[in-house]
Amino acid sequence: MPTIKIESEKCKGCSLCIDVCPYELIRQERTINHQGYQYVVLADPEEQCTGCTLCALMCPDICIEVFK
Amino acid sequence: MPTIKIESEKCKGCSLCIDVCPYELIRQERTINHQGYQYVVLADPEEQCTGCTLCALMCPDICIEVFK
Amino acid sequence: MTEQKRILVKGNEAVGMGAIRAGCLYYFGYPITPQNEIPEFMSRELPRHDGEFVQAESELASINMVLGASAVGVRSMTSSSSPGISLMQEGLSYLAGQELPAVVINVVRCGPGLGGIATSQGDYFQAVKGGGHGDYRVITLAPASVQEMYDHTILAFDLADRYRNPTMVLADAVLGQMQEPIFEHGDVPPEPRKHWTLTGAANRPARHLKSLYLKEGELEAHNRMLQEKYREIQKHEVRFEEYDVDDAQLVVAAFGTSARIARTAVSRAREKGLKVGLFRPVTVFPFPGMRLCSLSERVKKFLVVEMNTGQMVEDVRLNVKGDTEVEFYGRPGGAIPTPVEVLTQIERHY
Amino acid sequence: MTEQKRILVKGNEAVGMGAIRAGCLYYFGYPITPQNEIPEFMSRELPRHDGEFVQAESELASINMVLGASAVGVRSMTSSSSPGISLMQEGLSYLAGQELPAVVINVVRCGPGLGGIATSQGDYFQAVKGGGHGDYRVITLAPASVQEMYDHTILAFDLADRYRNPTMVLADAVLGQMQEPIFEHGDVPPEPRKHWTLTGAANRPARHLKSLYLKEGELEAHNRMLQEKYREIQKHEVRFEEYDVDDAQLVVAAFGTSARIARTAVSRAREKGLKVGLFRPVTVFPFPGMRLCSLSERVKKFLVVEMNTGQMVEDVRLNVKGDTEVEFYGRPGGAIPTPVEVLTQIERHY
Amino acid sequence: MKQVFAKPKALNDEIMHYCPGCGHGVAHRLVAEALDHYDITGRTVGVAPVGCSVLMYDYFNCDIIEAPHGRAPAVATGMKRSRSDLIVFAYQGDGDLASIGLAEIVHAANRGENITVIFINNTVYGMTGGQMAPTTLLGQKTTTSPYGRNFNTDGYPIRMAEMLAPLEGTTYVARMSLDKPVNILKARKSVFKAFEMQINNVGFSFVELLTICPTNWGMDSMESIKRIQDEMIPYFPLGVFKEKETEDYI
Amino acid sequence: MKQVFAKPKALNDEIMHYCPGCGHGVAHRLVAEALDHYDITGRTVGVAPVGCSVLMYDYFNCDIIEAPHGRAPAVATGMKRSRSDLIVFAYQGDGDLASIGLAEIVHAANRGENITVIFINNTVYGMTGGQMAPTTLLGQKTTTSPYGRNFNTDGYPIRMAEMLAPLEGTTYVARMSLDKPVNILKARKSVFKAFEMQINNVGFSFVELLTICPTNWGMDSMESIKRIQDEMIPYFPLGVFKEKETEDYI
Amino acid sequence: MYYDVFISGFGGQGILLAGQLLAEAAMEKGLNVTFFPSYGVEMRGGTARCTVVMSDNEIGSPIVDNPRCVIAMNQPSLVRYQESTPPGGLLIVNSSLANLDDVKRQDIEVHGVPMSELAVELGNARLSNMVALGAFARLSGSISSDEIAGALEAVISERNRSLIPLNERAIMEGVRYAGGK
Amino acid sequence: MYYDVFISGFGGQGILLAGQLLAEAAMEKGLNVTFFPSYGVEMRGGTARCTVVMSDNEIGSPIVDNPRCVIAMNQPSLVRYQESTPPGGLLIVNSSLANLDDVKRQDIEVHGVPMSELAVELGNARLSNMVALGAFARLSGSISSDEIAGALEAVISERNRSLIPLNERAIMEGVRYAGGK
Ligand SMILES: Cc1ncc(C[n+]2csc(CCOP(=O)(O)OP(=O)(O)O)c2C)c(N)n1
Ligand SMILES: Cc1ncc(C[n+]2csc(CCOP(=O)(O)OP(=O)(O)O)c2C)c(N)n1
Ligand code: SF4
Ligand code: SF4
Ligand code: SF4
Ligand code: SF4
Ligand code: SF4
Ligand code: SF4
Ligand SMILES: [Mg+2]
Ligand SMILES: [Mg+2]
Repeated sequence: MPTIKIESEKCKGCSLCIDVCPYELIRQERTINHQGYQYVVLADPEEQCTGCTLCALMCPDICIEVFK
Repeated sequence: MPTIKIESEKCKGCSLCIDVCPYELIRQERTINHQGYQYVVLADPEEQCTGCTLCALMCPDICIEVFK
Repeated sequence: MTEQKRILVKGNEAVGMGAIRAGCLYYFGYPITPQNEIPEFMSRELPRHDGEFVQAESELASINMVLGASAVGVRSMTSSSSPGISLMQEGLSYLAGQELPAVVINVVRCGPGLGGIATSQGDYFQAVKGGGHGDYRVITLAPASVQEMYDHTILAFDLADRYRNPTMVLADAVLGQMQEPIFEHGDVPPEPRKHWTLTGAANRPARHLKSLYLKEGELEAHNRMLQEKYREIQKHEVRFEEYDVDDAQLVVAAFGTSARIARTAVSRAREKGLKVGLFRPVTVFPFPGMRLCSLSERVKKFLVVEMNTGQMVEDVRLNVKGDTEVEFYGRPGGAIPTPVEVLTQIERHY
Repeated sequence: MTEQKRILVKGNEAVGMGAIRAGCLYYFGYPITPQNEIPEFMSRELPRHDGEFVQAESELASINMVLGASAVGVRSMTSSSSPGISLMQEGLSYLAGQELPAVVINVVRCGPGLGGIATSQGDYFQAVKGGGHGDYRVITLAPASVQEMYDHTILAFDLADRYRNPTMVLADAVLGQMQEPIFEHGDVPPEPRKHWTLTGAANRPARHLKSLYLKEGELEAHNRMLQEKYREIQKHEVRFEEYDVDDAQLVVAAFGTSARIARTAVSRAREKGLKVGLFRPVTVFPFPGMRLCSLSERVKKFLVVEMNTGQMVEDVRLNVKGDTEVEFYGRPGGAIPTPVEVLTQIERHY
Repeated sequence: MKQVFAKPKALNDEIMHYCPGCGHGVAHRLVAEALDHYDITGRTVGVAPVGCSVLMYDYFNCDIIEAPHGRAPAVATGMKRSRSDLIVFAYQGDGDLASIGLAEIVHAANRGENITVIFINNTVYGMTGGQMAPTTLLGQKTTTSPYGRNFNTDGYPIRMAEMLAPLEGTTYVARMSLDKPVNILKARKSVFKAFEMQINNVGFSFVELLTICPTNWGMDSMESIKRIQDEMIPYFPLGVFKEKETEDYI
Repeated sequence: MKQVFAKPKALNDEIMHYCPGCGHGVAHRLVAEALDHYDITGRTVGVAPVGCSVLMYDYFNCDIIEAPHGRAPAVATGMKRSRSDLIVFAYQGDGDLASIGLAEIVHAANRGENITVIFINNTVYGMTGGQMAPTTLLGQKTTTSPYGRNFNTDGYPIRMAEMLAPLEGTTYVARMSLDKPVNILKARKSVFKAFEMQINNVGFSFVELLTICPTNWGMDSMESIKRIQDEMIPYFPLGVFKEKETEDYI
Repeated sequence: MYYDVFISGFGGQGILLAGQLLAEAAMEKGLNVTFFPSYGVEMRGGTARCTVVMSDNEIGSPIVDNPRCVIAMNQPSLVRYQESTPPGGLLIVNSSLANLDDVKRQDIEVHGVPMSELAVELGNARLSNMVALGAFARLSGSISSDEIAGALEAVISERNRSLIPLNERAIMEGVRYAGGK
Repeated sequence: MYYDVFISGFGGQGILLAGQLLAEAAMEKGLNVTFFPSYGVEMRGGTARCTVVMSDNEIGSPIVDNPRCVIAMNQPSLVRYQESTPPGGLLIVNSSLANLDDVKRQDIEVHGVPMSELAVELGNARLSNMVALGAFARLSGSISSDEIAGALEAVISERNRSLIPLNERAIMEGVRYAGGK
């Protein structure tokens, strides 16, 4: 089943991935990482991710890997 | 009667005026001026000059005045 | 003058305020840390004063825009930091050669090369010996507080016009970035009438401003005239400050931010009973060498403190009496000596 | 080596010949009088040696092309004259900061500004004190003959590579334009292996060449390392020449063309029975200060002769013993002192 | 399960110092992907500009040199002329390339240096804190155009791709945008093409990338992306402005 | 008898130092005629370049300053911004303007500085003794392109009028030739127009003039004139590349 | 009188504003004062730092290696700067974002104040800088919270004037938490 | 042995070639020698000048204020440089282009040689420089005309080799006119 892996310590919480996911699968945490940013996580890992890579394409910090 | 006046001390003998005169009225002297150049003169002041200013237009050293 | 209010401003902004107070309405510059607040201030303020702010395409362009503005008679300036000032060296040599007044602010950062944006005094040689080509001098002021960032900018315009010579305010990142209370004051010497400016040759013969002299002997004469002017400047414009030098056995010599730090160290040394003083050149060209020379008749030792690997120390050595010892303590590359460090050096050399 | 033929060449061409002999096949430069024969020579010769001649769009571009070429490990050079060298000051500071070898020829002309194309030694300060920003040094050679234009160019490549530092040949218009007989020789020290060049990170970690150091203390450490290197250079690379100094009461100190003129004057003084010698720094950074210092224990007076308003004289003063008198005679702005003039000065100060 | 998107090998694992959302990250990735694709990391040398991307040597796995502000094309020229077997690319911001370094980029392009230049147009001086760039749009407020860029005093936003394309020396000139996945994919193709040109010794290749600088635009990332679409692309049209065929040259 | 051709008043009576036939002379005359025509000599400031025309201050009757090599547009900008009532023109050679000073000319043009630039294209560095200029034609032998300019190593002759015309900041851009009387008359018109633009506060105006340098071309004057016609004009086409109407602006 | 304080945290926490306010207050009190912000490239990483020195004498360096007081507004600041204050110095930690367990120093006075939480309770997380200043006033004794509050007007921009009372309350909250006025 | 000579004339008169030939000859004779040409902007006006210094000692300055010999190849050179040679010095004038009546010096040796006319008689006005060198050899005694002629091969370019005999003849013509060998 397609899924993504987000390296939360690298994430800067820019939310570009959130906006681009067609299924709104990514959401921002309220807690912050060591860099001081509210990182994002895959909200619903079991379900709809199609592995379309759109989120990864947008991510400027290359914290998203996509598996299919 | 149209004519030109050439300041021979300014002339550098580049001959641009010679070539452009439709009546071939200008010729170069064999003697040199104080700058060391063989200056040009109006060959035949009495005759055909039409005051067309072509020679003066070409002269880079502005040594030609034209009267008409 | 009525009692004035102190206001808290950043060193870089104090430069802008001083410039406008001095009647400088034309600013040409290119961004570089740590002096960006100068162009930013000018871009905000000059339109309100009917002046012009031009962000030049480079420091090369900046200095040459200043050259043009100066030629038509207005007060104008540029500012930059070390790498940008290096790019202005050809222009500075032209300004000096053409005897054009201009004010250049160098908020020095650490080098060489890209280096860093922390503070430094590594551009002393460039400023006072002439980083450009040929024999010329740039009048160079070395402020040590935000108040002086303001005052020296005004003074720089005055000196530049008076001597028709480029004048530099040699600050550093600490002075540019820090905020301190200052008094704004109104006493600006009047701008001299300029009889040499290019303002159109109506009703007078055409004027030329140039540094090219091709006829035999002309350029030598021009150089000698310039040197004569520099001697005049050395005679009349030396400025310095002294603390506790009267009975001092050891005198710390330092300019700019280093002098502030040294001042604290000297006070602490005095508290410990050491006879120590501070000598602070306010102008670094002209360098207060005569005063140092006469001090050296009495003072046993000088300790020069700089935020570099040793530059002003040469000017100190050149001016003190032959056998006076001159020690050096320096921190290059963005490091700032602390008062404690300087005190340790004082104790070591006392 | 077999007996060689002398050939009559122009100083500027000798530079080109020396460079190619030293294995420099990459030349980047921009025309300027009085050094045009260098790029012209290179544009003719380098294609025949499978090298590259690039006429850069400016001196700024030239020095940065050299920076690039140096980074990939080849020997490369640029040449210019005073205003063009001013434009290279930022680049020189970067080269020094990045520890890149590079050879820069300055065929000095007279300034300041556009000045003129006659000869001068007005760029001494710029070369040896650092006209760019920050604390750095440029190894600087001062040839005094066409033979040395050739030899020093080769030496410059050697020193540049050995110390990973920009190296300048500080010539002047006379040396660039005159022709003298020279020997071409084959003894060029081998080019060292370079373990730091950017040649692709195949089979090794990636390398970076930079002068930016942002982490605390890094840039200071980098600066201290550079200073350590400059001290090494001062220890090992000082070169000078002396004539008749052994019993001299007065020693003339001069470099480059001035030294040649002074040499004639000194001979004439000797003919008149005056005990006069000549001290000629061959390297001006590192400056032969130690030798001057020990000379000053015996010599009563130094007379410094320069084609400027007094620059090397400061280095002489800084190095001689405290009470040694140092006199100066200078001709700026393209004027060349004659042997008679110098002799008159010698007699005056003897 | 197969990994269909991974960090390119030409980038290492450092956390980049860029601000959240900053376009330099995606631009770096595209360049790194090209190095991976053509397997040239081991013979590539990059030239870092002065600008926010000056630290790019901390991220790429290839050799990199730092150039003085604006001089990357001259540095790249020096490298490529001396070692034509190397792949040399310069990576420059809009202040670096279009302002102080204008003479160097135009002349490197005009000489047809066989190098690749990646040009990051974010309409602002990022590193120095948001001053006006040559590409700053009319009306845009920056710290040195506090009342908005005004053509009367500040001139016009400069279009570099259009300036370079007509030069005889250029072989590939394109402007792309990093505002959305489809454009990022197109930009990727362009960056690849640009390197391919160099690998084939065709000559000077140039890709301009429109990117965001949320920090200095005073916007969040999403607003910034919208600004590219609403304001930048209309003034800086996307497309390939020039593409010489390899055969034209061989 | 009436004098129908006279030395313009804006020039003095000095013998110019130019070589026999040199195009600078005619170019000077055209500028001077414009100053006479608009009666602006008394409020004009010229900026002399570094190049053979550096001594132009010895010939013109207006105030003149010497700019460092290539920086005339920056100097002119500083003047005009500070004293907008002055008429400011820069006079530059091809080495000065198109090589070292490229960034300055493009940015002054792009900012739309209200100045006039006269650009003397003689395809060579005259003053320094005949080195290759950015405008040197392919195949042309110069002292630094001894085997003829080769596009592989030296790049292409640069066309400045074409580069500046598309910039939004320029209002009048033309290229004219001084090879024969009819073209000189056209050039005169162009130079007049360029000054008129500035007088009317319309913005940046630019006239490129193709001229001869017999000395460094190694030809006599007549051969040189023929070279303009046979070689230069085909590569550097004549014409007005841009002319904004005054009304567009006011 | 001489006092120096170093404030460090994330960008966006209002570090520079806090420092400026303190400097302004010290000036209005008639002291000499210097305020030195971090600047330039350092800001990219999202950190902010500044130093304020107050004295009734001339002030030497505006940058201080060993400030009498360090205010660490986040975890990285705590880790990085706890070493800089000298023995007997003062360390004020924003315990909402930094872990007091990571304090290694035994020879200094350490105070944890949950600045972010207190600020959120006051209605705006961005008030944590004011809470910090309140605590600083209370603990350092170098300047009073009233003096700080009195300088708000000079530092807060025109259009945010209405927020002054809220800022005052945050300052008082810091005072209160740190041990009451 | 020390000798210095200054040659001046119009561009195109072969001034620099003459100087170079002299320098080459001196070198081949085993002397030290310097040749210094005028250069750059000075050339624009159409003048050419050079200085040659020959010596069996090390040579100081290659530029000389008071050369032992001045060769004035045209009128402006005569006017401008007759003053520079010291008392007892030598002035050789191209009397075809310079008016001997304009010689003001009484304290030097002056020789007029109609170099241009002699050259034209030899078939080429451009040979006047060689005529000048011949006269110089004869009058200065510093170097022989054979030594000068012997250096022609090194100085004249490949494709002009055939002109060497003509040049030699011009040198001899100069010698002859100046008083015979
Ligand atoms: C000679 C010189 N001038 C100015 C600077 C300061 N400076 C550093 S980066 C920069 C501009 C950065 O803007 P840009 O090129 O657009 O890159 P960005 O940061 O936006 O990616 C400037 C002006 C410098 N380092 N050197
Ligand atoms: C910084 C600097 N670099 C180089 C020079 C040397 N230089 C003087 S004029 C010139 C070029 C002249 O060519 P051009 O601009 O075409 O003018 P022209 O003489 O042909 O009219 C050069 C390179 C200089 N004076 N300053
Ligand atoms: S890969 Fe596609 S579907 Fe999956 S999280 Fe990313 S954007 Fe959403
Ligand atoms: S795009 Fe990347 S950095 Fe931005 S929020 Fe998503 S994962 Fe984090
Ligand atoms: S005016 Fe015309 S006709 Fe008269 S001389 Fe000149 S070109 Fe000939
Ligand atoms: S064009 Fe002028 S300079 Fe040339 S020959 Fe004729 S008059 Fe003389
Ligand atoms: S300032 Fe702008 S360009 Fe620089 S890192 Fe931040 S977002 Fe990127
Ligand atoms: S060298 Fe060329 S441009 Fe210069 S004056 Fe002579 S002909 Fe004119
Ligand atoms: Mg940018
Ligand atoms: Mg030209």
